[in-house]
Amino acid sequence: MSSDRTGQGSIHDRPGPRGRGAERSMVPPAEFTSYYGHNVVKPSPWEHDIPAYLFAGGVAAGSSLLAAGASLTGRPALRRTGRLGALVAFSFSMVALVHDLGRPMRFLHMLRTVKLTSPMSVGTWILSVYGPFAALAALAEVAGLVPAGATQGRLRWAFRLLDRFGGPAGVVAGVTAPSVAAYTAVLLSDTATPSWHSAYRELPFVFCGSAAAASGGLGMIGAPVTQAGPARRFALGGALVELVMERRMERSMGLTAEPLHDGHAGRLMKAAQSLTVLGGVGTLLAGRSRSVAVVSGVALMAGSACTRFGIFEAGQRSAKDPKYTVVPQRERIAREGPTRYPDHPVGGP
Amino acid sequence: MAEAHPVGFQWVMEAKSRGAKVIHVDPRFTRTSAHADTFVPLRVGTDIAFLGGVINYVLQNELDFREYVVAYTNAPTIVSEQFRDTDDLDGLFSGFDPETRTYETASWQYDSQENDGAQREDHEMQRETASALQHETHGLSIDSEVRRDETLQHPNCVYQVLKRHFARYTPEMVALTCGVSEEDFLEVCKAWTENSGRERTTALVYSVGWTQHSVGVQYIRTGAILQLLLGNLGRPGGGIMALRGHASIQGSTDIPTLFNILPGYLPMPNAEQHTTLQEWVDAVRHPGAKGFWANAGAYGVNLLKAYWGDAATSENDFCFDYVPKITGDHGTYRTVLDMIDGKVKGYFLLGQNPAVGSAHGRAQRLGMANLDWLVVRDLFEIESATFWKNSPEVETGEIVPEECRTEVFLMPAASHVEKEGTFTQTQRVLQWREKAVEPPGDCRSELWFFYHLGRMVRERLAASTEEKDRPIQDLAWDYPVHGEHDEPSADAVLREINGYEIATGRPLSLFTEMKDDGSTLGGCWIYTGVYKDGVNQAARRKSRHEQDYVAAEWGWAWPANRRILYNRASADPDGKPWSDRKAYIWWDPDAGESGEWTGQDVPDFERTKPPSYRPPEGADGVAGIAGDDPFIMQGDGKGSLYVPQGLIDGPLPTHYEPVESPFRNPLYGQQANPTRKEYERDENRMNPSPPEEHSEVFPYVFTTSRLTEHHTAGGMSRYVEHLAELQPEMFVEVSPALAAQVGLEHNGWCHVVTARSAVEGRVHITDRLRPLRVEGRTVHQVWLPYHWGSGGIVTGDSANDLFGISLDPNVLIQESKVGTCDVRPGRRPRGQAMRDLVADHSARAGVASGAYPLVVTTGPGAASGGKSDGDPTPDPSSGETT
Amino acid sequence: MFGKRNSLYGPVDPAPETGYVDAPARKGFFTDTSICIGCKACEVACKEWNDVPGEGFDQLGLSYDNTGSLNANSWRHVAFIEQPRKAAEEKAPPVELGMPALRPDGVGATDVGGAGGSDGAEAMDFRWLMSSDVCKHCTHAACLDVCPTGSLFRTEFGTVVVQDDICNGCGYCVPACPFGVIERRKGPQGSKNVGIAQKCTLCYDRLTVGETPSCAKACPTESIQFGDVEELRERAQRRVEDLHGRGVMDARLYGNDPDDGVGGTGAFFLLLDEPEVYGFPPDPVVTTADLPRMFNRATTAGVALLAGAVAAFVGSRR
Amino acid sequence: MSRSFLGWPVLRQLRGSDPLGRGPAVRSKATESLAPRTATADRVARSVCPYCAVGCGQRVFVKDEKVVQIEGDQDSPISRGRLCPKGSASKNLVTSDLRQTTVRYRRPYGTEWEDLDLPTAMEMIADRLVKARNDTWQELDEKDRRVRRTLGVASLGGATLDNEENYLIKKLFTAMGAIQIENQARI
Repeated sequence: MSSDRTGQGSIHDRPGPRGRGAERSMVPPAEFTSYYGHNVVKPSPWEHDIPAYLFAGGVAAGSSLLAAGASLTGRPALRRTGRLGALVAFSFSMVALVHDLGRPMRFLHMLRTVKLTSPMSVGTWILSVYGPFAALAALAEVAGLVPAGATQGRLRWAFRLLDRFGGPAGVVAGVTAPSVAAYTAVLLSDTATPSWHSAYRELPFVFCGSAAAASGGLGMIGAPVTQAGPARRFALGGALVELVMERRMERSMGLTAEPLHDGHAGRLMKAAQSLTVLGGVGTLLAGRSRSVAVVSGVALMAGSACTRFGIFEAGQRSAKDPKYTVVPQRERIAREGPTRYPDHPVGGP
Repeated sequence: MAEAHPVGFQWVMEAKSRGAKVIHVDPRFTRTSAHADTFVPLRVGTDIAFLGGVINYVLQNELDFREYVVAYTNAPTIVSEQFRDTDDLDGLFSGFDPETRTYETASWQYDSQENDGAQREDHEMQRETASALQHETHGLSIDSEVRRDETLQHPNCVYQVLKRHFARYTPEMVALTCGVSEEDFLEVCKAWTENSGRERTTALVYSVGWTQHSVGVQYIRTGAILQLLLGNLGRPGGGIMALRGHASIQGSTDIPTLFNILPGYLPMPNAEQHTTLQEWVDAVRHPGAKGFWANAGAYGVNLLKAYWGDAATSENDFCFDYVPKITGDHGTYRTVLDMIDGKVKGYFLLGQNPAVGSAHGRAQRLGMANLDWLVVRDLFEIESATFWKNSPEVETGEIVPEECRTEVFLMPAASHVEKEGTFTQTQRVLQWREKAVEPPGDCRSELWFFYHLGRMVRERLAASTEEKDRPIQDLAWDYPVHGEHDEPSADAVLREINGYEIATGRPLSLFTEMKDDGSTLGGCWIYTGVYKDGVNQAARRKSRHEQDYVAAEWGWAWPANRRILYNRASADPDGKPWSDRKAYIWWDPDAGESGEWTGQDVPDFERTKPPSYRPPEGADGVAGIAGDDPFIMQGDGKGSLYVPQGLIDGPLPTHYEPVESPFRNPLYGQQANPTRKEYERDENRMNPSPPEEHSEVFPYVFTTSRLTEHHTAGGMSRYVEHLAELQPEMFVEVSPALAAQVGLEHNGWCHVVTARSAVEGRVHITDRLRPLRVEGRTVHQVWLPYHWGSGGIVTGDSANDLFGISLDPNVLIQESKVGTCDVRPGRRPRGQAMRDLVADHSARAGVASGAYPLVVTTGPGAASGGKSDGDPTPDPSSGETT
Repeated sequence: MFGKRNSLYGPVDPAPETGYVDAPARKGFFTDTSICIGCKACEVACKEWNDVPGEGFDQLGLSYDNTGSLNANSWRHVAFIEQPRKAAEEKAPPVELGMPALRPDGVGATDVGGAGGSDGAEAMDFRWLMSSDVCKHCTHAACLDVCPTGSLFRTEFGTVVVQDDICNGCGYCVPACPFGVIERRKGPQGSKNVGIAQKCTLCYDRLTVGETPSCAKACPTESIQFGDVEELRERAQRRVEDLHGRGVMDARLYGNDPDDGVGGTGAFFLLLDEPEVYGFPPDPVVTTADLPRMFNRATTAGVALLAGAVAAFVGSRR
Repeated sequence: MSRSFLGWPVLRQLRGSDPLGRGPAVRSKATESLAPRTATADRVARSVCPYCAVGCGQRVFVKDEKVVQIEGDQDSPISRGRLCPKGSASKNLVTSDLRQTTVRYRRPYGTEWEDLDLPTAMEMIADRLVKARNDTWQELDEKDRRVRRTLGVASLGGATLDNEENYLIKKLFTAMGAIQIENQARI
């Protein structure tokens, strides 16, 4: 009885002519009811800290991977770029995460529990493992830069320790890095935010691709072209995955893909696409020119950042408009009836 | 009811869940309407036409509860042949004097009693002194023996008079006048009559939507007539009940802070008729009449003893001479106008905010700005304390702080949890409040303030030898005090109110124990018993789970802890319940020595007087009450369908248009209440109504009321954040049609203009307000809440600024539930431009130059007496001053 | 642990499921909106008891709703919906009301009405719906599941409560809630718990001594009924049948079904129109129901990333 | 994290019945010691709502001489423990920061409030009352009727006050000959 009235379309979401344009031809007519056009779900209270963190976390993860690889394959410049880049990006991530808290002084409460049901808790523990190793590797890298004379003082033991463990630590960081890159997709998807949740199948791939592209880009910027080959391939592969999976994601999202095209988020996503394509093409040529490599690397990093910001913004927008909550649920009801256990609905919350 | 008394409304919802049908008749769709089975919108100010229509339906179809009506009402009583009804006189009753706009009432009396009794009072004086407030409770001054025709066939019996009077109020006329469809109207008629009678009862609940009219008393009368005809009075589930709006507004009427009465509805003596104690007592007890007012002497003496203690003796008429005498209208509106005229020096405001809460806010504030001193006692810094710095008149330049001489004392008051004492709620139940905490800072109770103020005044006058200071010197003002601040004992005051035997100090248990010889004292006879057996009965809190639904052991109801008044009527003339379903009080012949009244409540009857009792020839007072006379406070023991005395504007209710109306009265040539109290002054301009010209300048009808989220003038809600946020701004509700016509935008601004002022608010376009078709025209009604002012967390214009002062003649209550207005888009002008706007409207309406609309619009008075009737109140300041 | 799929989806009794031994009967609200008089006593009583600050002194123009939504500073929210019914729609004056329920041809045409005979002075069928919304205390509570600190927890009464001394304001619970209930407090300045997630606790402190939650206690018409969820569900079923018997065919329950997408809610409702009219999602499903699949996808993606990195180096060996 | 290591919720998760950390394992110290103000109050005063005239029963909970809660009285046959928004806001009303707790004085032609101590204010009011009465005393009216009254002093209010207070107000004013004593009942 609850589904049969939607189709009558007697009432609109909100007053005024807004939102009833021809541009909606790509989606079913959004005739739906709401409470004065108010959002049903709440947008996250997160500000730019979070997309910035998503980006930086990806850069850190990819960089640790490249650093580990470089370390194992003897590419010191790439290793240095990777390790330092990972530490900087990771440090930035932590600042962003803490800054975004309502009570930053209580950051350590994150370690109060291990919540397997909470991507943020899982992520915290992942970062807690990854972070020290990444930091250790980076410190070892820094220690290596210190003039030999200075390593003989009272801290001599520390330098020795770093020298001994820097390599293994970098490998551990590299092994844990993929989870750092991937969990953030779950972080966003495990919400009632329509455009985040409905993206859960492809989003990890988009984010991992984005991480690879950005960190590869960083490697191209930081390492000479001679050492940056893996970085270029990593970046290229990442860019390809990001572009392809993003496209697939949009197709599977239905109506909730709409915010990825409109407004601020839409502009960011377009920019991300262009920058990634540009960076990718550049990468193909970057083996010959350091300057092309730097430009391509910057483009890839910028593209990755735009992807993160775009997806973040699209989600926020989808939460603020009741259409993206109500219409997909109504469509699902029309298709499958109201959700009842044990059947599990396909699609969003 | 859901809007203003949500917790009381639980009982309506309870009834609904048990199958009751709820019908809501209201100009506007409210939260009550949302839960009614039927909502019937009607034009504001036409309730008498509507209810008159129901009465007509009852009488034409003989649906009255005939046994009840014959036995318990004055339906069979025969009215004087000289009586002429509004049908004959185009809206006036016989005896109208167009000069004074009052009636000579000999022709209204019962047959053969035209010239009897001392109560053929001067109606002009009665109007001035709001004497109906006394008369309604004092009953009729009539001989016990009246001519009756129990077949109800006599052409002049009340029943037939009533039938003729309401014959005009046909469904068609109701539809034409009220804007109600005939179907809706008949649905109400059917529901009401089908749910009344032997097995069922219908309750009628009203509030200031009925009282605040120039015919307010007659609104209630119409409801009472209907309830009497249907046998719904004195019975469980029946009644006609005022839902009052303040915690102890009932108490402040019983123990009044009102100019024309003393505690227990004893009249303030007037200088003309009450020069001695005996005259005063006789005026109350109506020698020869039936009923419990016969003991008025004891009630009066006990009050005087409570006031003046040992100084009050039988030799000095118990200091009756100390009581100041009234000579006319000393009501709050008269007083405010006197303030404007500079006649009043000092003013106390005690938990009241007239700058927002009283009609014609501008007059209120201009009055306060022309005092020597003002004492405001309140919890917050209310508008009445700050008129000198932030009132609308400061904005318009009419009040200039540097030129305003009023000295203001804002005295912080203790809240309800910071003092102990009793409130009397709307069903007459007194409930004692325990004190929870000490008041903060300088906050003090009124009890503290007045006790100590009295003490200090007495100290100042202790050495005086002037006669005029004797009442203060002799005043019994010796209350025990306690605590750090010398708080007087509320308990001791309640004991005095209850009364006690002076020699022993034994509290009286019932007012019948009061003596008129000075051996007992008691401050309010109807409250005697609240300290029965030396126990504070008002403090009783036996859980509702431990007693029956009457809950007689929760608090204490006056009189005598009686929960339903006149409950003798719940039994038939023989003393048996009308039905098992509705059994409440009945005669048990086996109880006591030779039978007693018993039941679920305290019987409102002499406990051992059998139904068969018939008074001996010539008996009066209590002995005159027959065993089947349930209305024991009335002079004939009967419920009054027709009221030969006591009402200024007629023995029967008649539809008059509101003073301000866009319509001509469709029933009679007389447009509005001809006897209403008017103050024809330039600052009190009234909008013109037909037959006057230019009523189209103010084409819309407006009404005001409360919101659930606020409390009256906002002094206890706008300053409370958890309430203020719920309704944060003044708004104006209009129908979509009116919005389209005027060009209003939802949640934008508009302003409403009358000849007094203009107020602005946010536009609230809603289908809950519906234009009605009246007399073939469309009438748009506008609704405004009246809670805002310039103070508090949320501020806004005050709707009461829109009203003029025009009063019901019986009790001097103002017509503040209906007026005409103009509605304009946008915010109102500021400063002088605002006064210009009002002046412009007044000029266009032809009321700017002191012209006052006609009052008498029919008969010989229409030409002469109507226009510029003047303000008949004698100028008090011109009196001799010593 | 995810193997017990009931932990994330399907009908369970939440307190025992969470590990309480000898838990008391699950407590909840049944809000019967058909008898709500819109007095907002619940909003105020809640704020008084829970020390929730006042905020937002603006006229919203949403009928009598000036609260707007459930949020950090309003743990109860009374919705008001002015609804001309279909029969009258065509006649109703087409003026912009800002109301939730407008006619299909909704906008413009403000020149009609007021003039001539079509002045709106006709009978119409109109209703004014009121409904007090509150945290649903879901059987599967996304807010609780995603909380990284354990601040949000399940009480022995099966309710979901924020621990003010634990919450660090990460804000994750806010987008997780499918009903848009919980919110991080932004202000007003000086009020307690700023920066912390806030929502109805079902008066957890009162429950511990057997008292009724503040809102339900105040509710003048018993529109808000508090009690054992099992019993309330039966009561609600009887009530909806009773209303159907009286011809109120619009009556339907919302949130009462333990098989629904959130495992049934501890606070559920009797509505007189579609859920979204009141601002409810029509068919909410707890986001964590998909969590195992999300982690699976993420793991795959992570592995792919690792593989990609390896490939990038392996491929370079030339 | 000030508690002992063994109280660390992660360990409680591992030890107890709540491995997912959604219930017993994550309860905080404050949660464990939670008690409602109604239970910890020093005393309860039985009162009546100060707003409209329905007369709903209230219970006023006091802790350390402060009102900590006001809620409906379940025992009341009038209200059955329920309160409307106004009644529910009673604690807010009596504990509001906006309450006036000191005397404010505005001198004639003044543009601002001034402070005044309570005893002085009372003396000043008593002086003015006596003077206004003296200045406007009427023994006889214009028709030579004995009225012994003053029309120079008026009062408005009482519907929000107690019966005992109204009684003293009317008693004092009547003894002083002030008759323009009114309240909301006529408004």
